[in-house]
Amino acid sequence: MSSEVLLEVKDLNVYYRVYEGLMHVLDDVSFSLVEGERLGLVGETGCGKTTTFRALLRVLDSNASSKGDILYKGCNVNKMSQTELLNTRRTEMSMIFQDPTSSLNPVFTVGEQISSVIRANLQAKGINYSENDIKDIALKALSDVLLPDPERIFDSYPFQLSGGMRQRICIAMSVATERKLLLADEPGTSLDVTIQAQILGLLNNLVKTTGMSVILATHSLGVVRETTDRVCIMYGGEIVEIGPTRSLFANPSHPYTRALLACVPKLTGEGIAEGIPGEMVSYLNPPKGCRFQPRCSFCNEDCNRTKPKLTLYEDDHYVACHKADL
Amino acid sequence: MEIFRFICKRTLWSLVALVGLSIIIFTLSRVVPGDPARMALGPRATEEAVEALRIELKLDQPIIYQYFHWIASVLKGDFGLSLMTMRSVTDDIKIYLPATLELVIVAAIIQCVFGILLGVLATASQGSYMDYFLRIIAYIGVVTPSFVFAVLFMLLFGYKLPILPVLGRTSVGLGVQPITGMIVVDSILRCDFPVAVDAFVHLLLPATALAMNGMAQLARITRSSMIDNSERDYIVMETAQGLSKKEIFFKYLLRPSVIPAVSVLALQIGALFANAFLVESIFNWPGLSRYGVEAMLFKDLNAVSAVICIVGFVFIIANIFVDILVAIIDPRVRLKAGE
Amino acid sequence: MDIPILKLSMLKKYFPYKKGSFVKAVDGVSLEIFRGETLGLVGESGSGKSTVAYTIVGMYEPTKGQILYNDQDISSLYKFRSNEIKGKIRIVFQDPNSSLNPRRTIRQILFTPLKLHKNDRYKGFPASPEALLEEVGLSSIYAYRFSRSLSGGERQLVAIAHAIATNPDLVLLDEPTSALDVSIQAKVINRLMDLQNRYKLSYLFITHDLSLMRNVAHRVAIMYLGKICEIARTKEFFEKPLHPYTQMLLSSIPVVTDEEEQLKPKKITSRGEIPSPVNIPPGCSFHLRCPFATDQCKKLDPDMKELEAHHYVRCHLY
Amino acid sequence: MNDKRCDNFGSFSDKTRRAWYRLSKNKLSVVGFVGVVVIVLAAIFAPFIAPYPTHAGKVVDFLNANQPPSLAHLCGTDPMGRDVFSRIIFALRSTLLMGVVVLSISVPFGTTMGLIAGYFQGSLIDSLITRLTDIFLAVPPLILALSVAALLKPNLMNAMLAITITWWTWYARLAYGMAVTLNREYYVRSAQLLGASWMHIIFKEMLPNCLSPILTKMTLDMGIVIMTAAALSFVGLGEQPPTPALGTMISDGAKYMPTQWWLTVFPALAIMIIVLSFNLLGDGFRDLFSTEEKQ
Repeated sequence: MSSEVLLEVKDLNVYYRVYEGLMHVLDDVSFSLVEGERLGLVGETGCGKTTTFRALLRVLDSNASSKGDILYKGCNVNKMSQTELLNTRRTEMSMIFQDPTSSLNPVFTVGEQISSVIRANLQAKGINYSENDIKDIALKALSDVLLPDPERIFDSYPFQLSGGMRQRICIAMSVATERKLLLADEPGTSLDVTIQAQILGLLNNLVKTTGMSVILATHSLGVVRETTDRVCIMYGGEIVEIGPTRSLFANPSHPYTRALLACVPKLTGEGIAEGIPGEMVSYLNPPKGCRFQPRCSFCNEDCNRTKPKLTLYEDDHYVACHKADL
Repeated sequence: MEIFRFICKRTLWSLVALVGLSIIIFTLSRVVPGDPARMALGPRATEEAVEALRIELKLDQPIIYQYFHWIASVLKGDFGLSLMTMRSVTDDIKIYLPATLELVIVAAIIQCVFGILLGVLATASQGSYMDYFLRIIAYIGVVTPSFVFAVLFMLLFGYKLPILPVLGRTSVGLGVQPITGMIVVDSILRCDFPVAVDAFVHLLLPATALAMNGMAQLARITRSSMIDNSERDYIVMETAQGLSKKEIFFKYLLRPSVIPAVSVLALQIGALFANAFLVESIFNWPGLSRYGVEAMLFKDLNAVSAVICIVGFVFIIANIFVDILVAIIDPRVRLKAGE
Repeated sequence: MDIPILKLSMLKKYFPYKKGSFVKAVDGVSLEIFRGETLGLVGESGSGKSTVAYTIVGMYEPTKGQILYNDQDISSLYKFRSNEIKGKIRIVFQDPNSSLNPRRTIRQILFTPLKLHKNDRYKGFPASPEALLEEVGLSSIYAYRFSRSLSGGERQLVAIAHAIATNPDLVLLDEPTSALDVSIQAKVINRLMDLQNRYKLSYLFITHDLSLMRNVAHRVAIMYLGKICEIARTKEFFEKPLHPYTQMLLSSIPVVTDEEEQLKPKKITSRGEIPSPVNIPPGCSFHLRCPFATDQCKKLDPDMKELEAHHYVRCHLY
Repeated sequence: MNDKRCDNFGSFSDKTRRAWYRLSKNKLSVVGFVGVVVIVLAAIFAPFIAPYPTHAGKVVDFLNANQPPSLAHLCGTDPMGRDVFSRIIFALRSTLLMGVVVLSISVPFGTTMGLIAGYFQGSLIDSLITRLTDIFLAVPPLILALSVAALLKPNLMNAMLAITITWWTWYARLAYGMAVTLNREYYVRSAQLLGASWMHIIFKEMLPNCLSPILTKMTLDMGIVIMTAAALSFVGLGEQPPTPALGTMISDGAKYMPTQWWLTVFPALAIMIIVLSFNLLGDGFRDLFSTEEKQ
């Protein structure tokens, strides 16, 4: 595994202009990813995981604006021309959307949709192809994700398939042609645990065999613990803690991470923690200091006034908290 | 297939509804004060003549008997005698229906093609002056009754800017031996192209006046459904996968977005028939609808009932046609109906 | 031993499907729930767990079998039940957005059960919408709000208040927290446990989350394709899962600590998908996904066996 | 709890205020609102606004006949010498009355029928109501209204009756569809399981959730009813002369085209403006409710 930096995100800010005003959703998000690495992005509903992904690919909604540097192989995605951007999307990065049902076009067959993606990719690489080649690649991709009877699925419409199959199709679409970076948004988490385990296993295998890098966004701490090398914990549009998976789970240091871990029901049956008081931050007027401060039991004047920066806590493990040492 | 069972079932129920409607119209027409026989013959006819006509029209029998008698003859293709023209209603309809069909079909094509086209154009230029301009046009189209369009077109094109003919189906002296009764079709079939062109030019104004409402509606529906759909996950996903803007817009966005527009077509074809009632009389178009209005004002019950039945029947056919069209575009309807 | 509050015996619910075939959503379920107990009913989507709950409250009429409430047969649609029974068995639905009417204030919503079940409450039971809100830990200010201005967790708490307003014996919880984040889920669950202690409520807790059941339930039952495959007291259930399906479920759970990792069965991994309940495979319905399936499993549906005290399994392996 | 600051959030008066605020943000719907208010006021105070109030009746003034628009006669005069502008103002009365009467009968009736049929989906009462609506929808509404109006005596009352008979079915359909969807909502099920009566469920649980689409449709429909009414009077089946009606004015004026264009153009414009105002307002309502739904 080479340790070349593939993606570096520096001070990414995303704003949504909504009816009530300006929502400051992502606030100075910075992280980086080396080739072949599996990074987890964890947080609760509305913490900005999907927004981060969409910003990386520049597919934010029309009312959103994004500032900051997204350096992919040294090129800034936010400053790319349309053709460069198109090529990056076609050959470098790809994203698996959260909801496999709504992210497949309902009135086209799976085959048509996956073929379009492959065609775009081959065009971008300047490879000559025939329609038969495309179908072969598509069928191979479908069988790669362990779908039974790829020929039949190729000619099916999304609504004729189960949720698990749709999720596999979304993955197949992203890995049908070689990509360097896969952005997986809650893969399988809307499905049953047994299916989720299969999907995650599948993703892991794909990553191992192709050497792809993955960023996995999920709300489930268990999922990242089992499938990633490094983890970012997000709260309210900020990264509050980032570190190698083992050390982060062994030694959670941000109060939010700790509280979140305590809330997860354990198989060992030690009861349920009280939960985190209060509500998710309002992006319309977020607190001036630390965004978690209104819900934090350790907060003091300092947290109220200044925003904590990510600081080294232990080996490669960073925390954004004034009271992390406690 | 499921979809055919679905369409058959719906058609059957529509026919039942049509029979129900005929009962209502029939009852209403018989309980309304006024003696149809007397009205047909005028105030100066003798009492004997009126009585004779009453017996001929079976007006002396109980209502239920009259109804079943009427239905029985309708099933044989006989709508009875028109009191207005004193001819068989069936013969009248044979003359007038093709003219209306021709008009409505051309109007339907105009509104469909231009409505969806304008909707697409407005979406493509969303936010620009073009978009605003098209939206204003669409607003005007929606809020103006088609008979107002007809009158205004007549004023504008017939008198102020006389570039298009405004009255009748053809210029005086031109004509063609009928096959279908639709002059454009007939003249093409008979290879009489000057007449075809002339007849088509005569069609343009009334058809456009008729189509304006529906066209504006379609444009608005198409635009709003395209804009709604363009924020959907699947479009974002396709963008993220690097498909070209053109492919996304014309393939992946257009097809799901025209479904709501196509679904309202049946209603719109009905509205075309209804508005033809007024537009035909303005443009002096010898069609079924003008005949219907005249029959209504004359209280010619046989003719009115016949016109309503025919329109109801055409409406059913339009519904079947649109159901099939939607099934072709939308696989969910095609493969899932009936579940 | 005392009489169960609710007893299901061989409950079946079939829905007619195309051309004479049936969806066998519930296919012979027998259960008992005792006073003050939480029974966890766990299964994947399509296992028929929600149908069980809907049949108990009378939204569906059982095709076969009996529902006994305090030894009284109530196997009928809700329309044919007495008002008292309707108040004694209540249900909390999964979706917090749809369980509260968006056009009525919280006060109006909570007032309906209070008005309809005036006589079922004893003295000292919260009798006003405000009191009910405080009972579930919400401020009484919420009474004059609409559900739209509440967060998901708060909505679900209001739904719970609505359910306990009639002073029920049994509350069916149909995935009450599956739409919520863990930090919110913790709050709601704690409130539910409080209420159970205070009013001796019995819960039938329907969920797909086994780890949650480890911490909440007294007994756990696993359902697969309309049938119960294993049922046991929580401790035994997790320490000694017997049915291969239970083991597969446990091994699929993503966990956050090493101690938990120890508890996961190692020798089985997830494979296959749950078949459609229209064509349930013959024999043991799990045999298609089971690594230990034998010829016998393909032909013969196993019976429920009591292997240890209160630990029942439906599998040919034992 | 620390939410003292949003005590009022979501309460009724606050909702109305927010709704009005949002509606007022959409400039076009404000135009529509102002238009509707002006039209309604003009209709109510017609005798005070119209420059020649007597011209609404049987007045003949051949000296001033057929005059083109001028300061004295804003929209010209007709062959009888009557002021077209005054007649348009008076015609607003029957036009609006038509819309109000038709909708205030057909909307409550249709909605109730639809909700009942939808709530008892699959029962006998459902099929009865559904088949009944099917009958009225078997031909386009305008044609049905024309025939009914023609069979009865031609006057304003019968025109209203004819349109009402055809109109309620649309609301029955709309309410039916919504009731069927609402049947699946947990709060409706929960009320059933609680033992609430069907009256309670239909009128307290379902109806409030149908109001916004129905209100939107009503506003938009006001325009369509007015268009239909104009069509009826265009063929002579509405308000009878000498009382002015917009449709009649257009059809009479069409005879004098193209020289006396003002006889048709101004009544036509009047119809367009009325319908446009109601449409803009209706669209504003729709946007308002749909953003409300989204949140």
